[in-house]
Amino acid sequence: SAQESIYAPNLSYRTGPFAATGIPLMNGQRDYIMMLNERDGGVNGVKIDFDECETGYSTEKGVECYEKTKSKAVVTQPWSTGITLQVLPKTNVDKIPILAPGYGFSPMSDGKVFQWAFNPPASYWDGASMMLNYISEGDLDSLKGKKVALLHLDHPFGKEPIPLFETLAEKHGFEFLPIPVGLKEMQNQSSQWLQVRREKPDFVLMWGWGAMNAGAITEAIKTRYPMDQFIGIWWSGHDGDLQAVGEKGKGYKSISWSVPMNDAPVMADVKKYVVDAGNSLLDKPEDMDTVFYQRGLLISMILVEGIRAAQNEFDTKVVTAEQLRWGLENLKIDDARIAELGMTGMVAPFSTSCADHTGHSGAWMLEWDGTKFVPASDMLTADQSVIKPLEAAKAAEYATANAPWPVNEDCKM
Amino acid sequence: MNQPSIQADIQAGVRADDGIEKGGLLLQVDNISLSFGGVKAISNISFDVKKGEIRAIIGPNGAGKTSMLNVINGFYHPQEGKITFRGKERISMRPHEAVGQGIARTFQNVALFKGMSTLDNIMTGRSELMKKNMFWQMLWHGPALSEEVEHRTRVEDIIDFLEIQHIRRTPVGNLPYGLQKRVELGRALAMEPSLLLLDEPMAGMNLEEKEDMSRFIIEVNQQFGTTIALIEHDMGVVMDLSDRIVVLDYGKKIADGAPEEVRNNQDVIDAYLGVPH
Amino acid sequence: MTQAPTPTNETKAAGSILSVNNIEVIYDHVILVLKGVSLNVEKGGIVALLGANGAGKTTTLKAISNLLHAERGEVTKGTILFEGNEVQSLSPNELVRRGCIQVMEGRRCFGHLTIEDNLLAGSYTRRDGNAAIKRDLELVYEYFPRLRERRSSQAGYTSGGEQQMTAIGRALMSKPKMILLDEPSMGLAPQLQEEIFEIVRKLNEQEGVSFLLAEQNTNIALRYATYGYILESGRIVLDGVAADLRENEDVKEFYLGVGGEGRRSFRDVKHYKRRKRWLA
Amino acid sequence: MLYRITGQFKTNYRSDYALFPVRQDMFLLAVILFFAWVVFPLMASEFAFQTLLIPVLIYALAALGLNILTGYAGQLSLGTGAFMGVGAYACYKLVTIFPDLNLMLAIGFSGLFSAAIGLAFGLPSLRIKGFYLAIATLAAQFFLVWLFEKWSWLYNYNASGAIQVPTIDMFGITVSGPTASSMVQYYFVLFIVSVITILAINITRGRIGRMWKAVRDMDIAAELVGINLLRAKLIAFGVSSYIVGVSGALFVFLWRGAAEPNLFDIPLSFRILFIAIIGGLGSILGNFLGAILIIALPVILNIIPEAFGVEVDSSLLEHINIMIIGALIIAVLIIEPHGLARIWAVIREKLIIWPFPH
Amino acid sequence: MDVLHKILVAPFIDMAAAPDFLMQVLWEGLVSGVLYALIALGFVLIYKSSRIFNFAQGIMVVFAALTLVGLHEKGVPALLAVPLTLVVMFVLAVAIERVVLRPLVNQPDVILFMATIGITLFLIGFGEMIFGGENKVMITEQLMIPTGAYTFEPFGGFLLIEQKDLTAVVGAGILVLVLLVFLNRSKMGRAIRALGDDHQAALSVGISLSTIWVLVWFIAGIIALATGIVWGARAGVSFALEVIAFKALPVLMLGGLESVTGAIVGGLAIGVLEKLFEIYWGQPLMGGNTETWFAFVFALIILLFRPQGLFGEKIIERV
Ligand SMILES: Nc1ncnc2c1ncn2[C@@H]1O[C@H](COP(=O)(O)OP(=O)(O)OP(=O)(O)O)[C@@H](O)[C@H]1O
Ligand SMILES: Nc1ncnc2c1ncn2[C@@H]1O[C@H](COP(=O)(O)OP(=O)(O)OP(=O)(O)O)[C@@H](O)[C@H]1O
Ligand SMILES: [Mg+2]
Ligand SMILES: [Mg+2]
Repeated sequence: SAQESIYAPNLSYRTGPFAATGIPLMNGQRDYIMMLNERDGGVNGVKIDFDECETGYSTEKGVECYEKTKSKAVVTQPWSTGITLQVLPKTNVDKIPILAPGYGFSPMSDGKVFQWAFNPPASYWDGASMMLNYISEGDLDSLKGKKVALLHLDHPFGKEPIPLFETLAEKHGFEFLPIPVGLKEMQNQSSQWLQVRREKPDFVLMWGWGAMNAGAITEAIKTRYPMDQFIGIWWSGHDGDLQAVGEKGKGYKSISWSVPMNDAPVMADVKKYVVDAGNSLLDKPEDMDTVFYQRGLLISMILVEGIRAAQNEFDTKVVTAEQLRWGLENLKIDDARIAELGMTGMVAPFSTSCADHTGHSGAWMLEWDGTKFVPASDMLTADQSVIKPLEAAKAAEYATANAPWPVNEDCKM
Repeated sequence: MNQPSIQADIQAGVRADDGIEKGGLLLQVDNISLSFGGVKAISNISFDVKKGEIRAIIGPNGAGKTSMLNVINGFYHPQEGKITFRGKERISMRPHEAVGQGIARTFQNVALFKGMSTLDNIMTGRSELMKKNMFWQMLWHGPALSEEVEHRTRVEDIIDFLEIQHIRRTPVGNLPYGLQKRVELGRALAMEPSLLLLDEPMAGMNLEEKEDMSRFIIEVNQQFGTTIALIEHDMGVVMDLSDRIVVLDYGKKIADGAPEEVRNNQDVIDAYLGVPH
Repeated sequence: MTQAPTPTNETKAAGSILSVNNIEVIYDHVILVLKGVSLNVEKGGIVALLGANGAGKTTTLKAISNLLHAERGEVTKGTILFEGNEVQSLSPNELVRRGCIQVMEGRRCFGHLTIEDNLLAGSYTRRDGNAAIKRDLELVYEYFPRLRERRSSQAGYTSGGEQQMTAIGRALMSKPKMILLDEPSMGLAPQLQEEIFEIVRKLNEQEGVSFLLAEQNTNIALRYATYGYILESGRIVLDGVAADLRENEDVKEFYLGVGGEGRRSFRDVKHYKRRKRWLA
Repeated sequence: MLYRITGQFKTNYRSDYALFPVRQDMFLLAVILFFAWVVFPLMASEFAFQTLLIPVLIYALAALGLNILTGYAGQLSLGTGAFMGVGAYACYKLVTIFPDLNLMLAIGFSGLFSAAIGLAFGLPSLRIKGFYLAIATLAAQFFLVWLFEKWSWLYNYNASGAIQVPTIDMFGITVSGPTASSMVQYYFVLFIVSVITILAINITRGRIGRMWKAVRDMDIAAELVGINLLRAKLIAFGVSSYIVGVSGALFVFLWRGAAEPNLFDIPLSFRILFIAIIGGLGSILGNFLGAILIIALPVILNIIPEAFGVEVDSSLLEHINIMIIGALIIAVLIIEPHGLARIWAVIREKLIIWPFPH
Repeated sequence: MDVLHKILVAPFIDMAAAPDFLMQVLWEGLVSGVLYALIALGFVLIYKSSRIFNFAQGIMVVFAALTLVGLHEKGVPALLAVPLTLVVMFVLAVAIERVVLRPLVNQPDVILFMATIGITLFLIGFGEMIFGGENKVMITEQLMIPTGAYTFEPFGGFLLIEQKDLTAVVGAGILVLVLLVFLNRSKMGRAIRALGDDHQAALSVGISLSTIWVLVWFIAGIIALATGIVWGARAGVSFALEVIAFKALPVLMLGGLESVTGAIVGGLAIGVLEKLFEIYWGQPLMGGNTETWFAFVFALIILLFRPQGLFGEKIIERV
């Protein structure tokens, strides 16, 4: 019945210029919840009312969705850095948690300052650090004198890792070269790749989204940039982007905190309860076997685990937004839990706390083998000794710039 | 509504202080030549306009009459020659400067502001006479309103004079052609010019309307002393109204003089009239 | 509703090429301009449509050639027959193809095209080959030698009169059966005005082209026309054979400018309100 | 005869220049103002404030600015969004450099910056006309947005490149920032919008307004009746950009709370252009009608299915929404190219002569 | 001094130092230019024939490409999908003429411009509903467009020319020639130009607006398909492609709104110059990404000297 459900909306974008990357993610998120509702009757017997509010990746529409849903919702899943930034200050007042798995503002990790924001399991800075660890084989000093380019969307999302790269470049003596791609140039990046050809960076790291990914990979192939020196962030590891180039993209890598496991038990359940039952929005069942779809499942998993934790803690069925905040702050996704969820190998274990809203999980390199992404490394971890202080500094900066900003002083590190 | 006192009003407004006696030289056009690419629209033409007269310019189509007016009010810049207006010689000037000196005109292809009402069209003629700046305009109540009312009074007089009260608020774009011409005359009069240039003011009018128009022209000329230069193809009108006529033929001047002389000039008959009028 | 003496009302005389029956035209959904106009053009006739400014002459012509809807006007009542067929549902170009073309008021040349291209644009609907078109082009140049001189200038830069000639020539190029002429003499030198009407007569006699002309120069119009209608405020108030109209006292007074004692001088017009109207 | 105007004679020109010479218009306006100032604030929910009332007012103001330039002075501009950005960034810099500055003043000043830049980009308008000018305004659009992105001083060297509105109090009441109440923000916006609207009405009906319209309708003729084209156009650019700049500052400070550079990109400019054109070029009222249609309608369309308990796939709903808006734009243009304001005028005409059809 | 050196001298030293790279930059600029020119062509054609500034050209590109790929996905062989797509574009042209243009004949330019934005929105919604928002792969190989590359080694460096770029250049060239002949040599061409000057007068001399508009929009549809294929081959087919419409605008401004030649010359000039500027000035000195505005600012400067663009029709000013 209506009051026996938990309203968890998603600010989705299945339309607009970034729809291509949005759709598989949204499908995954939706199907996981559908599966739980079918298989288990929801979470601890309470169905989750999963609802999509379409934003088309527009910040304005996003805010409208936030306003529309905030009175009933237990969570806001903003799905764009722009929307995240916009609703961030409002959540303090509206007391509603933001869940932005693997995106948003990296300092959100600092739960003292960003009490209502969560970006588990890993932030962009984690991603950046892991990429550098990977290319330097764990020894960043070996990068000394090398040149690392960052091909990024000229947009808050793309600029996000720059502070970390700058810090590390200075510390370890490698040269850092940001190469911005304008929103209107995503389709035609020949200038950027001419720059790559001229500057001859030893590595090109990419913070790309939507049509930018495919554009970059095509140009990289054309410029004959060695694919094994070209690595994208997790949002640049979409099967659809690589299918266009197929074989020629072989060797391209993307760091990812999720690994596709087509034969994982959870996949079987989703297939059985949702896809085969005709309740999925997927075009064709094979689309289940993609990185983004399965990452979508994991994202919903994180939300559901938060709800579960809150239910247990507060001994209630229908949790409130504030209770969910506690849940998201006390996630314990260890190997055992992952196995129970039927997701072994799909995600690295992590846990959150009041001081750490990210969890800083590990991640893997996925490599394009010509037809699909396959894992190509052991689990990598980020260098928290650099990230933590930077997070604290930037979070404090944010809090002072936006004073008076409520800070949770009770929170111990 | 105020009783129209056109005479007093418009007369007061005429920038009459040019120190030129009636019959004195108001405008002198010397050896003007104008060509566009290969087309020689005007070649070496001189004539003058005396204060207070009605001067007609006639000639076959494409003779350069309109171009001549365009030269006089600064829209075209002749390659050669000079123009002396009210004793001041000028080389080249922007049209709005010519207006500032007291030259107003109407156009052959009606050039009204189509989206505006008759009243507003005529009021624009007074733009340069209104002085209150943007600040007052925004406040409106106070000096700007007073100024507006003062000029509105003048404009209403012109409207009464031209007998176009009934279309005061109509957008001019949809008015019949003849009325548009009348509004255009109103706009030119609102500028309180000392020289009024009329380009085919009666084209597209029937007899009755031509008579009305003639009446307005004569009245403006006689009662307010406005000097008028006019282009017209209706010989009846031209011969009846004008004091002197200059005849152009493909850029050249072929005759200049009183109506009777021109009427019987063989060159003019050959080039233009066809039959004696 | 109109009691005006319109003998042609509802007539579809065998010899008529165009007949307009009791049409009503509204602009912009609210402005009623024609209030029941009927007129008739005999095959091979020259009919003059006279009337003051704003009487609705242009509107009538546009209603016939179906150009109203581009100005947010519509015919709300009545019928228009060209060669016996209803034409209201035809597109303007179909009408031209059938032989009825309009010369619009105010010249309306294609400014960026040369004079020659303007003329050739008039032959758009013709299917009788380039040679015939070429011949007619020469003919137009013969009518208007000035145009030949200016054939390669952009029409937008030519003088008012030159544009008027171009507009008329352009219509001739379509080889029409019937021409709707809106103020053909406007802006033309006196000599040319006569010439235009001579051309009208010639086409009428030699090629059998019919004419409906809205003209302010009543004098000339009635000399060349066979029949005339007088339009006042959207109603036909008087019609008759041209020769009769010329003798009508009212027409003489208001349209021809000849009172009892011959032609009035424009200087002598007195400031008096003399707006006598037929429909008082 | 609801709208009987016969019998309302004006005995002098001064009363003819009253804001609303017709009594019924005055009454209607009073009703609207009563709703705007009293009824809506009392009834509106947080959602209504944030997604309907405040944005409609701000967008209407931006459209009003554009309308002065495009509808009155006839200079088509596609760069409105960027000028809103100038206002927003200027205001951000002002309040961060002078934290004690009254927000109302700060917003007033920020308009000056966008007016100055508007003047600079208006200079070419003397030579460049029509669509060429429209595309040229895109140069402003793209250059400015690029600058917002690259010039980190503008956003105080934030890592994200976005600006976040600080909490600002005025007379002890919080007017901006996350804790400001929607009702306060609404009144703040309503006040500024009302004042500017009145000033705009005044300026458009006087000498300057006529000069603009003359330039719009036929610029050669305008020059030949003595109007200095450059000055008239520059005033239009200045006034228009001022209003647009103010609306940009309101947009960020009183509504959105944060902004990233590409918020001010071309879609924003276009949305404002829609409002101005659908509402009616050369009309003040139209901007408000247009804003209601373009801003409020999609919001309402979005909640309709829900209100009826119909489950519609959100992306399908969005697709249909976009199609409806597109079709609506075309439909309004076909029914009345002069926009909603003219539709209202025609209705009013009909009411005046009612019950007669003509 | 240092600044001046960086602006005025250093870039040229860079150019001379690596001539093979310069050649590559020029070639890339040229190819981009051709792509811009293709979109601009669609605009020009419609503008010329009706003074409609057709904002929908961008979405028509997307629509055409999606239809082509969509049909192919449904199992239609590539070479049959092309004519079928053309049929769809024809139907679209007819629909636009019937529903939008015909009722708006003789309206002011802004209104028609606005209507095309309405069309754009409608097509975005409609297209996404039918084709979905996912990225699709252009069927380059199936269309028998070569995908290899030629490499050269000038000055001891290397220069890479992709065959599909070369195909695009050649294809665009042919398209332009055909268009030029059509516009300047045919009766239809004259009618199109007449229509652009005055809708009503054109109607009055019997030019059929409907026929011409359908024809012109159909040709614009063909151009859109061609554009969609070459752009799609570069970057995949998705709705993000729609923004490329903006790249055509400075080209139009520079070349002149109603000139086919202008579209080509403008496209090439902008393609090459913006690339040179970005590589040698923008990236080293201004933080890069200057391509978003360079073309506009450049065209604006040219317009100050020639308000109608390089090849546009002069605005007639006469009273
Ligand atoms: N597009 C329009 N919208 C509204 N009213 C119009 C429109 N066109 C004409 N009218 C009105 O219709 C009436 C008749 O105009 P029309 O142009 O037919 O007159 P006319 O007899 O041709 O006059 P003229 O001799 O001046 O050309 C006029 O009162 C005019 O204001
Ligand atoms: N701006 C221009 N560019 C090119 N040619 C022009 C321009 N203005 C006028 N002409 C040409 O100069 C000649 C004279 O034109 P003008 O308009 O002065 O003639 P007009 O005497 O007024 O004739 P009409 O009685 O027909 O109006 C014409 O042949 C015309 O084509
Ligand atoms: Mg002339
Ligand atoms: Mg007429």
